[in-house]
Amino acid sequence: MIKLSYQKQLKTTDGFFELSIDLDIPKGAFICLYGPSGAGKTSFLRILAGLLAPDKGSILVNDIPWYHSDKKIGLSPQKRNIGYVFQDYALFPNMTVQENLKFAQRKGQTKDLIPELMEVMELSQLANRTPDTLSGGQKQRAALARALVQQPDILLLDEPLAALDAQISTKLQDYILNAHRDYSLTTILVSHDLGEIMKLTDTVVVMEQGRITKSGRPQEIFMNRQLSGKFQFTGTILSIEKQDVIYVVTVLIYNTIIKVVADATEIQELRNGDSVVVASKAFNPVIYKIPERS
Amino acid sequence: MIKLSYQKQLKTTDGFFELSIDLDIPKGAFICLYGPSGAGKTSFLRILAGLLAPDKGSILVNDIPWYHSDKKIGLSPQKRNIGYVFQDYALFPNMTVQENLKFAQRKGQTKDLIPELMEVMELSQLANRTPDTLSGGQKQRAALARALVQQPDILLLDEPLAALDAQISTKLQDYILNAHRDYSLTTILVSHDLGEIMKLTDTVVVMEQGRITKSGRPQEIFMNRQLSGKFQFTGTILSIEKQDVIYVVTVLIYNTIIKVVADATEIQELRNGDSVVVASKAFNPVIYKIPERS
Amino acid sequence: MNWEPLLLTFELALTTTIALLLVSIPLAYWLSKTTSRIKPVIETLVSMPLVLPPTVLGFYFLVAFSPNNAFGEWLNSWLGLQLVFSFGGLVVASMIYSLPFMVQPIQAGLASLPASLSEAAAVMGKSRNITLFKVLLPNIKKSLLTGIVLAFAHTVGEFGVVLMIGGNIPGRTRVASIAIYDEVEALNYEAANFYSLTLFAITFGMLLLVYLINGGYLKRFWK
Amino acid sequence: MNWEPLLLTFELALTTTIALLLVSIPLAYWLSKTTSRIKPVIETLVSMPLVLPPTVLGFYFLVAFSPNNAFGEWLNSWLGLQLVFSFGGLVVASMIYSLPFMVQPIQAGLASLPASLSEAAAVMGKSRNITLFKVLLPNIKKSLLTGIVLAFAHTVGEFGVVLMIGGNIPGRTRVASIAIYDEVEALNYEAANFYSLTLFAITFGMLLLVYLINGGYLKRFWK
Amino acid sequence: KKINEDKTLIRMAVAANMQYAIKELADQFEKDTGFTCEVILGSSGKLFAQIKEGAPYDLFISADLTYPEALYTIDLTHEPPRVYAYGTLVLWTCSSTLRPSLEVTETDSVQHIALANPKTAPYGKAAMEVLDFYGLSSKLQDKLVYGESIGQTNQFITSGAADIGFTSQSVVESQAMKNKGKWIRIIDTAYTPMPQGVVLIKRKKPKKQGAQAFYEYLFSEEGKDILQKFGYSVHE
Ligand SMILES: Nc1ncnc2c1ncn2[C@@H]1O[C@H](COP(=O)(O)OP(=O)(O)OP(=O)(O)O)[C@@H](O)[C@H]1O
Ligand SMILES: Nc1ncnc2c1ncn2[C@@H]1O[C@H](COP(=O)(O)OP(=O)(O)OP(=O)(O)O)[C@@H](O)[C@H]1O
Ligand SMILES: [Mg+2]
Ligand SMILES: [Mg+2]
Repeated sequence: MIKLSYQKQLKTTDGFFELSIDLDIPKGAFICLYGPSGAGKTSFLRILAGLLAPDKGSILVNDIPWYHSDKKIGLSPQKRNIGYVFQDYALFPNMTVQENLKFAQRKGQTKDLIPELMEVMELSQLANRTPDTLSGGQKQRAALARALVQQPDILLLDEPLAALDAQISTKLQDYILNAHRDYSLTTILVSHDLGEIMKLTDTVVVMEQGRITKSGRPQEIFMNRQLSGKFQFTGTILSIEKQDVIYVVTVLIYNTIIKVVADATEIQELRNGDSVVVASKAFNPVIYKIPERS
Repeated sequence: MIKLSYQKQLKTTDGFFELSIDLDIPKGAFICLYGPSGAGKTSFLRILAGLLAPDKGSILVNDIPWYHSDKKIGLSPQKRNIGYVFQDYALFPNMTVQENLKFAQRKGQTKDLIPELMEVMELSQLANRTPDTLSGGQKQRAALARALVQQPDILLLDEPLAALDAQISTKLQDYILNAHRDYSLTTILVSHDLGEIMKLTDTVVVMEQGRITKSGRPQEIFMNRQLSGKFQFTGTILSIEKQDVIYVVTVLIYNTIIKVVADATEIQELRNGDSVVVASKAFNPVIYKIPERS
Repeated sequence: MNWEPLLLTFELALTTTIALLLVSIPLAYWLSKTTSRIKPVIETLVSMPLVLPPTVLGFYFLVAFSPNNAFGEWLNSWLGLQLVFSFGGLVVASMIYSLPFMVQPIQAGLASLPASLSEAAAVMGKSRNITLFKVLLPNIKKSLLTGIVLAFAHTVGEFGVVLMIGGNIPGRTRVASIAIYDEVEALNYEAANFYSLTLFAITFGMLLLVYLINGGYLKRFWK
Repeated sequence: MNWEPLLLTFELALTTTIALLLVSIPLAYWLSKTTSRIKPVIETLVSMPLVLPPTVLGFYFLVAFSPNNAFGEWLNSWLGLQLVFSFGGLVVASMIYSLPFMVQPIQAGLASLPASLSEAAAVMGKSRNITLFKVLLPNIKKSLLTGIVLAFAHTVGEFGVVLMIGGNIPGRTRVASIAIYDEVEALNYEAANFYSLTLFAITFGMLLLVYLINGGYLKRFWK
Repeated sequence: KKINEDKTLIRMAVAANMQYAIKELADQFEKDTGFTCEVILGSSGKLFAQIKEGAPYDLFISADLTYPEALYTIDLTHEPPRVYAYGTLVLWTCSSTLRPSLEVTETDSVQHIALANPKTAPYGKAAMEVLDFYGLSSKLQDKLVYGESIGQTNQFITSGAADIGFTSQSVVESQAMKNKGKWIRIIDTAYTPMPQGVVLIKRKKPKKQGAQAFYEYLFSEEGKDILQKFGYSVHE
């Protein structure tokens, strides 16, 4: 159980940015921090990790005060056993990928996770590379692996999958979810990717301008925003082709492309690139399970 | 017209990574480089920008050789008039956001785009901040604005929207597209986001292990990969609720949530978090135009 | 108390530091960029003025700059430069002597900057010079300061080289360090202490001011 | 040709550099981290040994370390340390004299590292010491090298301070710089040249090796 | 900077051990004649090197004969050097508990004995001769510390770093050191006399009146008196 209740002013050249947080996070939760750029998500993580001290208030973790302004308590980051994937990766330039992982290992840690992590994150090929020779995505995978090596109690992820393509990011999502469950972590993820959020997290905390404006299950939070319940999707027109007397409109909905038949009057106000809603008149959907990938 | 035909070996601690490119890019094209992490996308951009020299081959832009190994030609990056958004932003730490933009302005440039760009990218509030006080997304916006200030002929974007939330990234996509059209840029975008790719680009170039394995219109490239044509979507089960004798299955498809009715037998093999395909039995879609946002 | 040697000292230190800065920035920049094979040789040569005792170095300068000598003769007749027993000579000698203190920190600073900064500037069409002065140097202020402070302080405290080629001529080459030394030699400890303390106090004040500004402690008054 | 002064010189320079490294790393680290108000004062004090002419500085050391004096007496009787006319004294004096050359580049190097590196290590539960030695220092090799080379070369060429508190005792405190100076004074220019050239050549070789290794030119043989 | 090449200015290079006597000599001379004297102190070797390379000095007052003779050999002086005085050696201590004597140097209360470098400084050479004369040199070997010049030797002694040391009588007789410590004069026969020479430097510009006048003043009765007062012997 993490109980947060604090204020923090960040001095910027043009005034102050005020962070004011009141939040309880149950043990084992998988929380998503969601909000526009500059809302204070990274600062939230930094304060929890002990890298930034609040001005006043308290941070209690399992009833142990990690920070308490009245009692003048401020636990150092070293004592918090937190795994952190930084937005800029913060890989150590002097160490190879493998050395970065080895360095993260805690003394007296019984299980050596490194080979397993290197395997899952597809880092084995890159084991002896230094960070400056890695591509952006390779760096991100290495940083994620490094944060998991130490088997933290709390895992903080600052957009850990932003630079990865769909294929590997699906794989890593699964891995993060498994790690979260297997090691009974409390995980806090900063992400903008709704699919990722839905798949991974059980609570979404929405931040805006340093404050928590909403929180709840992802469904609750996003259902209102989206066109809920009905089978209708927003998409973009890719092309309109005439076939005999009808027109075939190709629409991109997320990364699926569908073709919709329309007649001349319907087509009049449509252009390539227009945003459209595609809905079903008499819809009767069926659902099939996709077999697990090996 | 950009004609690329070159080879480049990158020495890594464990052997070589070979980049071998043959590609023609028409003037005014909006190309997407797509491919797994480490495929060579960033290296492709760096070579085009003149930051990395190929080992042999040639780069012709409008028939002017920018690089030619036989003729020993290698135009400096300064002479290429290219806008580049770096993967690590590369904002100048000693300058404020505004100064960063001002610095990018070319001498003799008639139109001052800075106020407009600051407005669109929502940077006005941050004008006097230095990069070290910006959040990840704020940095990315500043870097994007800076690349556009100089009205380049060619714009290179290395995952320019990765750290942004849906709202602002939609806005910036529109802006990039407008800039691309208005200034008749040739734009090359590295991205993993299919929606973004579909919306912005006219050609997708797929790279794998330093080579171009496929290229074509986004529809062609991705249609085969996706469940093409039919109105069916892949999603994740969020919840299964019993209502009287039937079950209501809530499925997340991208960031839309739909509810599907199922009976007890259908439900048996389904669990929360399972990937499923939702398809229509008798589907008759209609299409509505969404009014332009102001 | 004679203020002349102190004034002369600060004049010398200031001139040397400025001249050295002008020479060292391009040199350090070149060293930080080049992949030439002779780089380590140049790096070593830059450190070498440190290795010889200052008086000995001064002795070699004396011989080299002397109009009795081909090189000194050439300087004298072609450039009209007389480097022995003149202020100009002190400046040249001090520059050579303090070269490594200026070059090395700047070089290390430039080498530590991420390559993407110069690359971004290059892509924007900025020349190497503009990039250097507008982007690179402003981001290694700490290292520049280190170089300036080391070179300045070192020239203030310089003694052996100056004594040898300067010749201890009041008002021209008799800087504070030599004046102090003379007093110590003459066992006039009080005068020496007084000179030393003054030199120490003034330099302390100057450097403290530099560090205060650099640390942003004076922002209120500064900005 | 007497090799003793040369050997002694390198022994002194090596000892001083190593001892100085041990002192300077924590000091530079503290300076690069602290937000204390006295930081600029300490920074200034660190530069001050440069400002006084070495012989004068040496004279003050002589007075301070002299057994006639409370401090020297205390050192002598309590720690059994005799710092005048002894090798140990040369080491202590050289350390103080070369302190800024070691501290300042290291401090500038540490200050230029992105904060996220130490933060990442802290989050991993690594102590400040481990972070410093495993993460920070290996990433400022250039600056460390600058510090080591400047301090080493400066001690090789050191003369005034050593002369003052060393007492020119053959085999104990008569280092090469003093030997060369003696030969110049005695008008044995040939012997002085010979010593100088040898000192120069050996140090040149050593530094060149350091720079070659540092530049990765010897990777084939090194790794 | 404009060089003060004033006709009435005499620029003299003076060996460190003459610094006290020269001050009084110059003051007196200025008062008598109206010339201005500028004294440049240094070790004889350094001054020699500078003169050789064209230093703007009119007169070289050395602590021995070697350097002036070397200048004469390379034709930088008008005449061979003339001896203006002989140096005298004393044994000096600033320790309150010691009484200066050659015997006391052998005891444990003396840890360090300071002398000028015998290789380069005449007073150092004389001091070594004294030790040899009394058969002490090998016994005291480990106690000896060497100053670069007589000036530095004095600093070793006055700072107390060296318990006792050999220096020039002119030092202990000086105004500044008059009542500091205790000293004894070493018997003349224990070392070879130390003749100190003076030469007029040949310069491109015409020989200066003043330089010639000061040169002569050194050998005048008045000059001799002052030199003697500072413990130099002036008998030829
Ligand atoms: N070191 C700092 N000094 C001053 N202000 C800062 C500092 N770091 C961040 N800020 C400001 O605090 C606010 C919150 O920043 P934070 O990095 O927490 O945002 P974020 O939610 O992580 O955004 P993003 O999604 O863009 O990374 C922003 O306005 C930012 O400019
Ligand atoms: N400076 C370098 N030295 C050696 N190898 C490098 C260097 N930069 C990149 N590489 C290697 O070259 C390959 C291509 O890298 P590149 O950065 O072009 O990939 P990318 O397609 O941009 O990947 P990502 O999507 O992860 O950013 C990778 O295997 C990478 O490790
Ligand atoms: Mg952030
Ligand atoms: Mg990349």
